[in-house]
Amino acid sequence: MRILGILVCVATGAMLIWASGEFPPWGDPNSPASLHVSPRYIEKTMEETSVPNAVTSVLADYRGYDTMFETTVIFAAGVSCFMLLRLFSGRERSSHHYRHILTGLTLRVRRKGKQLPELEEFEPMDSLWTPYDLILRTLCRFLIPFIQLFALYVIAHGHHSPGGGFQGGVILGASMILLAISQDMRSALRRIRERTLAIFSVAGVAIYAGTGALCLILGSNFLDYAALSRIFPVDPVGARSLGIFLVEVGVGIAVMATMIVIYHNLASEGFLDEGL
Amino acid sequence: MDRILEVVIAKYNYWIYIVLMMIGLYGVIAKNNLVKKIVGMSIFQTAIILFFISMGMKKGATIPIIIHGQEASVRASDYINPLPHVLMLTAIVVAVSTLGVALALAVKVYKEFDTLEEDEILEKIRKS
Amino acid sequence: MTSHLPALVVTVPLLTAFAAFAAGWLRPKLCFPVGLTGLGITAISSIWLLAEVLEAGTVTYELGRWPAPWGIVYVVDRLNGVVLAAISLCAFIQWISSRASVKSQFSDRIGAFYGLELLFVTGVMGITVTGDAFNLYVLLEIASITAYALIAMGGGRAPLSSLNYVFMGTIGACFYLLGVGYLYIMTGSLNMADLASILQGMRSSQAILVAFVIIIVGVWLKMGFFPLHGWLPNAYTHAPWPATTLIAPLMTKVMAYVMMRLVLFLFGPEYSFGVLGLKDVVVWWASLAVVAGSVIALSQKDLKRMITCIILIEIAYMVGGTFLGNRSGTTGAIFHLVNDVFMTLCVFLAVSSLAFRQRELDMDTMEGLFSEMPFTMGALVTGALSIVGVPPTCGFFSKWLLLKGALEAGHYEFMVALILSSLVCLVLFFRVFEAAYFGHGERSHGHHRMREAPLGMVVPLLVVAIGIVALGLMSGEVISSIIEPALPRGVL
Amino acid sequence: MGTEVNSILPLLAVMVSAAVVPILASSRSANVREAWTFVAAFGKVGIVLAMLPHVLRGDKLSFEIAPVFPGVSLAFRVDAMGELFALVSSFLWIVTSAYSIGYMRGLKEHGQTRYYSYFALAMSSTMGVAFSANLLTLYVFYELLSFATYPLVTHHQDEEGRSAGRRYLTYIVGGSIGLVLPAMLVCYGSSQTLDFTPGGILANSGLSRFELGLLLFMFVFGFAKAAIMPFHSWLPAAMVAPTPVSALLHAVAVVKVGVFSILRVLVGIMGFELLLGQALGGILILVASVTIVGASLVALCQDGLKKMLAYSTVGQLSYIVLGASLLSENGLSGGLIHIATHAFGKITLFFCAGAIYVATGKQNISELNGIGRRMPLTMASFLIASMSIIGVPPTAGFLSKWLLITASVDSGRLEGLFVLLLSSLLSAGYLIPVVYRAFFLPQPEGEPTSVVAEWRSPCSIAAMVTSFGCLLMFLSPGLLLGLARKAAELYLGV
Repeated sequence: MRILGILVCVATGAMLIWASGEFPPWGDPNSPASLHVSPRYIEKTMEETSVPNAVTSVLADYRGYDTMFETTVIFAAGVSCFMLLRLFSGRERSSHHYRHILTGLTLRVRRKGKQLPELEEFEPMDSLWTPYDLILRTLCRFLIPFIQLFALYVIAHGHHSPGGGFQGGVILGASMILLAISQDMRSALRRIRERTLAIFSVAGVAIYAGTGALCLILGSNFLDYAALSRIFPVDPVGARSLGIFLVEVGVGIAVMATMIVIYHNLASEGFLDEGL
Repeated sequence: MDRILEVVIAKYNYWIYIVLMMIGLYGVIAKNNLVKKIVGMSIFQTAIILFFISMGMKKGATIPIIIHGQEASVRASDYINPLPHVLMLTAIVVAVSTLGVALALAVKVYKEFDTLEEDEILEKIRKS
Repeated sequence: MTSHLPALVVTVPLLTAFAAFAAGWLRPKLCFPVGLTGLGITAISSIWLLAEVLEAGTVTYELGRWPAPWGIVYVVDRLNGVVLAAISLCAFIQWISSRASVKSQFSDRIGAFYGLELLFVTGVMGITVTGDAFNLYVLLEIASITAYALIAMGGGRAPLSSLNYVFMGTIGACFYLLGVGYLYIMTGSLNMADLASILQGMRSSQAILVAFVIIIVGVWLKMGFFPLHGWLPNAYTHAPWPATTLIAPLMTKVMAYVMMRLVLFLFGPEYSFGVLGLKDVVVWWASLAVVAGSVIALSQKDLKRMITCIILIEIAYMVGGTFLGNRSGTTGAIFHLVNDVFMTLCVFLAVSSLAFRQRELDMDTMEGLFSEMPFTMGALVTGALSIVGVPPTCGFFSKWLLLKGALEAGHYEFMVALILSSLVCLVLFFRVFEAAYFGHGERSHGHHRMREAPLGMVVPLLVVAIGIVALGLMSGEVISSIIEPALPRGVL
Repeated sequence: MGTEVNSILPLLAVMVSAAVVPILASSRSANVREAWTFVAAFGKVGIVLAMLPHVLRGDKLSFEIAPVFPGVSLAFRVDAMGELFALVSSFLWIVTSAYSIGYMRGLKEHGQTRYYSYFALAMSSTMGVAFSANLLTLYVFYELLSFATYPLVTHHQDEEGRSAGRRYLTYIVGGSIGLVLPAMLVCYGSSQTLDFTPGGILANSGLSRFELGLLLFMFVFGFAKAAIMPFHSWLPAAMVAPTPVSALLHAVAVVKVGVFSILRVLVGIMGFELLLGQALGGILILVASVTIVGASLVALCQDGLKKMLAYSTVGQLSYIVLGASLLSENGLSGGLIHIATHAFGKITLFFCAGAIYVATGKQNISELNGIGRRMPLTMASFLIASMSIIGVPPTAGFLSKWLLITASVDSGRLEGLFVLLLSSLLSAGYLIPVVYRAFFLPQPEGEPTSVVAEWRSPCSIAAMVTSFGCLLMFLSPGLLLGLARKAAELYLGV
C-alpha cells in the first residue's frame, strides 16, 4: 500500500507540475482568470447589486445558486451526523455524574437509580470531563454574549466588510459549542433544544430556498432578487441587496444550528447527554 | 539556471499546493489509521483550496470590497479576483461537511470494531 | 410556469426535502406523502421538460437572471432531458416501493432518512441539469454526502464501507474540482458552453490535457470504473435496502452522464477523440474492465453483492461506448445509460422485495421462490434478461448499438468483451433462477413458505418490468428522436 | 407477383396464445385451463387458415410492431414459407393439447398451470419466428422461445431436469448470443438492413469468401436449436421433459424453429446465388451429412425409446439443412416439405412412446416385447410414422425424401444422394426392430396381457390422428407442394 501510495503521488505530482508550466505566475494581473469573467463582478457590483463587497455579491447573488446548495451541503452533513449517530431512548448510559458545587464532591447515579431533582447545589457533569475550573467557566459565561453579538455583526455587515452568513453562523455556533465545552452539554441543550436546532437548521436553508422560490412566484427567475421589489418598497437594485441580506440570515441560522448539531452528536456519540 | 530559478520562484504557489496535495493523497492511500486517513483527506482538500485562492491574487490589488467614495471609477485590476474566494467558501463548507460525516462514520466504525486501525479491522472481519 | 421547469426539477425535491425533514420532527406520518408529492411533481416536470426540449430545442434557464458566463445557467438539451426524465421516474418509483422497508428499519429517524433521500435526488437532478462546471461540483457533493450517510445506515460493516467510499469519493470529487480549477485558470470561465468555445482554441495546451485527465479520472472514481471500483461493491452491499435501491441505479449512472457531458460537449469530440489519441487505449481498458467485472461478479455468492458487481460491468460498457467515438457507440452508450437506470432499478427492487420477506439471500435459501413470489421473480427475470441483453427488453437494443459501434470502429476486443459479459450475466442470473425454480416444496424442511411482497412493492416493480419491455419496443423512436439528435456535431 | 398487404392477422396469430396465458396462469380449475387452451389453439389455426388464401395468391401480409433501428423494425410478414411452418405447428398444437390432457392427467403431473401457460407462450414464440419479416424479429422470438421452453424442459424439477436445463440453455442461448448476434451485426453493418429479401442482402456487401463462410457457420451453428453436430447434445438431454413437450417442442416447434431460421438465413440473408457463386454449398452439405449419418448411427445403439427418437430427430433435421444447401429449387421445397412431413411422423412416434409410458410405464425399447398385442392401434400408428420417417410410400416421408433425392441428383451432388439412401437404411435399422419386437416377439411372462382401452386414451387417439395425417399428406400433397413451390418461387425467382 505504501509503495502504491508513493507511486501514485509521484506520478500525479509530476503530471501536475508538468501542467503548471503553462500557468500564469503568482499574482499576475493579466491571467485569464482575472480578465475573462471576474472583472464584471468588481466593476458592476455596486451598480447591479449595491453591495460593495464583491465576494458577498458574487456569493449570494451572481452565483447565489451555488451558495444555496452549499448551505444545503452543510444541512445534509448535519442531518447525516444526526442520523448516523443519534441514539434514541432505551440506550442510555449506565450512569450519570453530578457534582456538588460547593464542595466539589462527585456523585454517581445509576441509570435505574433515583434521579436527582434539579437542585441549585448540584450540577450535572460529563463523565469524560472532570476538571472544574471556576475562572474558565466564568470567563466563558462572560464572553459568550459578546461572541454572539459579534456574530450578528458579521452576518449583518457582510455587505460592507468581510463576513456574511457563513462566517457569522460559524461564530454563533461556536459560541454555543463553547458553552457546551466550558459547562456541560446538558446545560447547553437546555438553552437550545435538539428539536429547536433541527427546526432552525431546516428553517435556515428553507429561508434561502424560500427566497428563491418567492422570486419565482413573483414571476421572475428563481433567485432573481430583483423581483422582491414588487412586495418590498425598494428599487430592483436595492431589492438585490435586500435579497442578499435575507439569504445571509438564512445561511447564518442554518450554519449555526448545523454546527451545533454536528458537535453534539459527535461529542456525545449520539447520546446527547454528556459531551467531551 | 537563473531562468529555471525564476520560474520556480514566480510560481511557488503551485509547488506548495502540489506538495501539500500529494502529502494528503499519500495519507489517504497509505495510512493505516482511519483518522489519519481523514486528516490526509482534509489536507488534500485544503491544498486545492490554496490553489484556487492563489490564482485569484493580483499583484498590487486589494481585497474585493469597493472602497467607499470610489464607486464611480472602479478598475478591475485594483481589486483581487473575488470569484475564487466565493468558490472556495463553498469548497470549505463542503470540506467541513465531508469531514463531519467522515468523523461520524469513524465513530460508528470504532463502536463496531473497537479500533480504528484498518488492518486490525480487516483481521476482525476475516475472523468473524 | 413552463419556462421555469429547469429550476423546478431541482428546487422541488430540495424544498420537499426540507419539508420532509421538518415533518419528521413535527408529524412523522407526513414524511412519505410529502416526498411522494414532491417527487411526483418532479417527475411530471422533467417529462414535461423533455417534451418541451423535443419540441423547441435546448432550453436555457438563467438562475437569478444573470447571463451565462457570470451567473449559473441550467441548460437542458436532449441528452440531459432524457436522463432527467429517467432519474426522476426512477426516484418516484423507488419512493413508493421503499415505503415498507423504511418504515420497518428507520421508524425513529424517518424524517432524516427521507430528507436525505430527497436531497440525494436533488443532487443527482442538479448534476444532470446544470450547465456550470463548479455548480456541478457542489451538487455532486450533495449527492455524495447524502449517499455516504444513507449507505452507512446498513449496520455492521456498513460504516466502514461507507468510510472507504468517503475517501475514494472525496478524492474523486477533489480531482474533478482541481480539473475545473485548471480549466478556470487557463480560461477564466466556469460555464460549460463558454468553456467549450474557449477550449476550441487551446487544443495543444498541456494544462488542458492534464485537466482532462484528472477530471476524467475523478469522474471514473465516482463511477467505480475498474480499477477504481474498490468502494463500490462493499458500499452498495452493506447499505440498507431502501438506500441501495435509490443510490445504485442513480449515482453511477449520473456520473456516467457527467463523463459523457464533459467528453462530448465540454472538451468536444474532436479534442477528446481526435487530439488526445487516448480513445483506443480507453476502449481497450474498458474491455478489460468488462472482463474484470465479469470475473468479480462470477465469484460472488451473495445475491445482493452479485447484482452490485454487475454495475461494474455496465459502467465499463458506458465508458467503452462513449470512447468508441463513433455515432453508434455513443448513441449506444447514452441509450444504455437510460436503460441501465431502469434495468438496475428493476433488479434491485426485485431483490429488495425478496429481502423484505427473507433476510438472507444466498443460493440455498432461494429454493421454491418462483411459486411463492411469482410476480417478484417475474420482474427479476425481466430485469435480468434485459441486463443479459435479450430482446425485446431495452437492454438488447443498447447493447446492439454498442456492438455495432465496436464493429464499426474495429474494436473487436470490445465486441468480444460485450458478448462474453452477456453470457456471464446469463450464467449469474441463471444460477439464481435455477436455485429458485428447483428445490420445490416438500424437500426443504424447516423452510416456511413465503408470501408475495406487499402490494406497495410489487406494483412499482411490475411497472418497471413492463417499462423495460416497453422501452425496448419503443427504442427505435427513442433513439431516432431523442438520442441521435442529442449527439454533438463532431461525432461521426 | 403478389403485393404487400397491411394486416393485423399475423399479430393476432402470434398473440392469441400469449393472450390466454393470464387466464391459464390464474385459473385453479383444470377444466377451465384446458378449455382455454383449446380455444387458443383453434383460434390460432383459424387465423393461420384465414391467411392461407392470401398467401396462395402470392400476397404478403405484413404488420409492423415498432421501428427499432434505421432500416430494421420489429415486423411480421407472412409468406409461403412462414405460412407452411405456422400451419404445421399450429395444427399440431391442437393435437398436442388433447394429448397433454391425457398425459398430464394420466400421470398426475404437478405444476400443470405452469405447464399450459408456458406451452402457450412457446407457441406464440414459434408463430413469431414463422412470421418474422426480418432477422432481428426472428432473433427476438427465437430467444423468447428458448426461455419459454426452459420451464417445460425442466418440468419435473429434479436433478436430471436441472442438468438437462443447464445444457439446454447453455447451447441454445450461448449459440444465439455468442454466434448469431455478432453475425447479425455484421450483416446489418454491411448492408444496413436485415429484411429477408429474395436474393439475400449480402450480395453487394463486399465480404470475402472466408468471411462469408464464417458468417454462414456462425448462423448454422449459432441456431443451435437445429441441433447440427456438434451442437446437438442438448436435444437428447432435453428428453427428460414430459412427452408432450418432447413431442411438440422437440420434434416440431423448437427444433424446426432452428432449421427454419437457418433456411431463412440461407435464402433471405445470404441468398442462394451468393452461396453458389462462392461455392459454399458443398461444405454445408458436408456438415449436414456428418450429422445425418452420425446421429443415425448413435440412434442405432440407444435403448431408451425417447432417446432414440431424439437422435433420430437430430439426423432428420439435417435433411432439411441438406436440402437447402443443395441450393436449388427442388432442394429448398424438399426441405420445406420435410419440415411438415417429419413433424407429423416424429410427433406420432413421440405420442406413441408417451402412450405406452402412460399405459404401461415402459420407456425402453428392450421392454417393448409384445406390446403390439396390448396396444395394436398405437403400434400401428407407430408403424405408419416409422415408414414415413424412413421414407416409404404411401406415407408423407416419401414425398420429401423423393424431392430431396431428385434435387441432389439434379445438382450433381451424388454424395447427398448417398447420404440420403444410407440414412434411410439406418433409420429403418433403428425403427423397424421396435415394430418387430412389438408385434412378433412374445411378451415376457408375468406381465398383464389385457388389451389397453386405446379408444378412451387421448394419447393413443392423438397418435392415430397424426399418423393419419402422414398418410393424408401423401395422398393429397397439393397444399403442401403449393406452398413450398410458392416459397421457392418467391425467394429464388423461378
